[in-house]
Amino acid sequence: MTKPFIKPIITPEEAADKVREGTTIMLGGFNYGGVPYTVIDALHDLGTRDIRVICVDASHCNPKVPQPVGVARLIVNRQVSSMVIAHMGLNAAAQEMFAKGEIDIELNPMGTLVERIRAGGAGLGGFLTPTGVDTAYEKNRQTVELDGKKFILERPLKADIAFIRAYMADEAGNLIYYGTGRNFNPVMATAADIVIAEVDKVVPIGEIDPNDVVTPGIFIDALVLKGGNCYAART
Amino acid sequence: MTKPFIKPIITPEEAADKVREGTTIMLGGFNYGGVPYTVIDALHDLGTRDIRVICVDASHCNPKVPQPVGVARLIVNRQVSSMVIAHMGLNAAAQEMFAKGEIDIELNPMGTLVERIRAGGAGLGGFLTPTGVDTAYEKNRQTVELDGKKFILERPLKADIAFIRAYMADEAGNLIYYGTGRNFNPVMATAADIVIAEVDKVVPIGEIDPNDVVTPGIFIDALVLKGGNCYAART
Amino acid sequence: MLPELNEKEARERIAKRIAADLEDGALVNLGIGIPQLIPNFMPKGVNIFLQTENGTIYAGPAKDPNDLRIIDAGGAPISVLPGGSFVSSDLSFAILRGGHIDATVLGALQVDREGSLANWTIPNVRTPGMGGAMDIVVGAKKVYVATRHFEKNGNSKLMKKCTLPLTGHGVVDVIVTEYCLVRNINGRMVLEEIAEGADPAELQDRTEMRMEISPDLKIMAC
Amino acid sequence: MLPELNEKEARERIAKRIAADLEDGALVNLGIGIPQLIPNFMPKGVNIFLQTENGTIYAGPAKDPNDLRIIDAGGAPISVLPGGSFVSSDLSFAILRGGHIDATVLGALQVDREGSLANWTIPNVRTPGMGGAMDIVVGAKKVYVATRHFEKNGNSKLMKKCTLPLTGHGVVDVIVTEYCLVRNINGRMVLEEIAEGADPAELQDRTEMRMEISPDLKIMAC
Repeated sequence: MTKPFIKPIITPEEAADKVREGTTIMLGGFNYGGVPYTVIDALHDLGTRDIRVICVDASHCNPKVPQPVGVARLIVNRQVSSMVIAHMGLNAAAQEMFAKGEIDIELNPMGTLVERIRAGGAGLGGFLTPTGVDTAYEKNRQTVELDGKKFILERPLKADIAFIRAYMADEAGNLIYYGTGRNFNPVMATAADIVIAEVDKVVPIGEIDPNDVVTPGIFIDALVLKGGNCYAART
Repeated sequence: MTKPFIKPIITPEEAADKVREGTTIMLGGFNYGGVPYTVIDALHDLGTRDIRVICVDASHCNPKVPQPVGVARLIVNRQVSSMVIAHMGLNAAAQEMFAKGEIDIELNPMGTLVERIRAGGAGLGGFLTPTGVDTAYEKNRQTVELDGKKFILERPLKADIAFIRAYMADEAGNLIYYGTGRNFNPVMATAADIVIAEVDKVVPIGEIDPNDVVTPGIFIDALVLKGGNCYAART
Repeated sequence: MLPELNEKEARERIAKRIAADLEDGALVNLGIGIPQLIPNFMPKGVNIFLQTENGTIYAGPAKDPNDLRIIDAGGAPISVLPGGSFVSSDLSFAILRGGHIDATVLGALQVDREGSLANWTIPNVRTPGMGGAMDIVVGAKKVYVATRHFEKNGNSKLMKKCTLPLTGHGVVDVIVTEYCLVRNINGRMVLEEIAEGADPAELQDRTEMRMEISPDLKIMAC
Repeated sequence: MLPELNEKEARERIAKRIAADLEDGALVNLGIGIPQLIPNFMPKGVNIFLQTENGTIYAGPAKDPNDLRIIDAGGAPISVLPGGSFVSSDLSFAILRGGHIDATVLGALQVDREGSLANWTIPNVRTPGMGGAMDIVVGAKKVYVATRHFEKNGNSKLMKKCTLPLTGHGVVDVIVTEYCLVRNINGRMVLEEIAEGADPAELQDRTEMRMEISPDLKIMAC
């Protein structure tokens, strides 16, 4: 299936409705920044269960931020059956569910996580990293010794759908990012069968210089305009 | 050694003079584009021998382009003792020297080559690629079988010095590229102890938007302004 | 006797046939030589998008023949079309190896019954190097080989098994020569189309690669 | 008796001591907690540059506390300083793991005589996750641990061997607590500086990690 040259702008509900029970999704973002809040909200409202999530962190749900934010809404709503993440320190609810065995969480070092996603998108079979060697993280993982140095052999990650967040798209789906909202988004754009980008605005072709494009439109299936969620508004 | 915040602008001769016999250098560029011609010319004129080169291709030296171009000047001048490259189809002289055993050339698939350089810069121990599996390239290389699929285990590449080429730098060494002159340059910027960028111009800090920077200045040691070589002028 | 074609006719026929096989909207990487003719022969209303391995997404014709800032992998000036962009080589090869290209069209020194391709070296004669071809053949969703059917000495380039070092093993999906279109259908090399005036038995007789003749064999469009 | 300090005094002393140890012009990644105080205590004329693992090169103070488009790894609004830039996470971690950061300063749950650090989980109690710390400790040229010397229960956080799951093995270069500075010199943990009023013998007595007392032991600057 070739992807369309001009990307359709779809509603958050249409985007969320592509997720089925058992679907693996990637969600862009790092802490508050670069998160596709509008699509996540729609996915929350749709209530789809047994979603497998790959993302950086479990977002916020803690005494300081008691109303769950972003993916934490899906977690607290019991829609997420498994996660591959690097951090859940700001989500007390997720930590509790993890401790009780109510959610399957695989923790990866963050650099390993982003590299696994990159490897998935780049058609690599894996990579060797010094990260985590001689720690508990190494257990049950394959190691390779080269020239007397030990590395962990890490495997690629891919998803059925990636929901990413960019600042601006042109009609051909070329994306640019703003500030620290870039984070995992450009890499996730390469590693899923379907890639949907939530953006502040869509501009005519030509308004983004071809030299400034960060994510080429060839990766993108559809665009969603960001909504009014208080976090979407601030990011 | 921390790198300077404001990057010195040095002469091509000063840049070239950092190369010693036995130094491993990376040279940016792909065919005619994104090549640090001015520094290469200075290196040619300096005559330093036994240079080990990592670059994409052996440039031009053939019946259509009889005057050697770029790195081909160093090759023909017998300054290069070894190369890791992906292509030398447009350099008849290099092919002849290779056939006669006068130069040590390791050919890598291009995607493998750029990924090895990236792995070097990113602190990885290597990666697994399907590229070249079940071909002559696989011989004498380590393979790994995962889930019934065979991969070649590739190792990182690093250099003592990278001479790269960008379109524009700001005084803090942040780089942007133009057109197909980008190619291997951003990756090489991460994989050498010393990184020197040849550029069209150097602008004050602030003239490149922090969101548009492709190569952050943290990688850069010094800048060189491009000279009048006919290829430098056209790229 | 197989119909005689001059070099230009043969090359154009191959390019034209592949052009007609490409899907509308496909993102395509073209090798040097015959593949570069394909954009001239796209059917009306069918568009393809070109990626160049040196970093152009949506390549178009050159605007200034002296400007080498935007070139194709062969070094020829090109342009970027509206909606296109430029990427670094690590991303370009992530695109190529990672399955993000719909199709590639490459030339061949040899291609064989196992779907293997040799096009990067003739040991002791000429070693241009593999360039990006090894990555492209493992990564593109569909690999076309565009090649003259015979060597100058009359030997078929469609072999039982390549004797030259491979670019990729079992990677070729479609072979198009001036005389036929052969499709790799789950490892079976099926002769689906034959040039007008060519006899299947004679073509097979002069072709080292054993081809399975499609029960639905057609005359090749050209 | 070791001199008593309140929380604020202890944390600031640690931050100040590390600030004085950092090289002028260094590119530094700071963890959450005590390390974040360091920029306030840089000696006059000495500048460091901050990288945040979520993608800021040259981070500075926030301009608008409501704008979450530029934040640090902890989610707090920041800004980018002139000459800085933003990078994606793959490049950010290439920078961190690839040896391009001059120094990192991290908090600790435990740190031990082998230079190992534990700071990402207390099994069955709290598992925030390792975030980027495991990559940072293997990649930064110099790893500082900024930590209170004792747990609330009086146990020393400087251990013979960490009992909690490690963040990195043999990665720590310098440990700074409110009572001392310990430098890892080729695998030997050397007590180089001690807080004014603290007795080396008593400090060692209350510290599980065996420290080699420098013949040149100094009073810790604070």
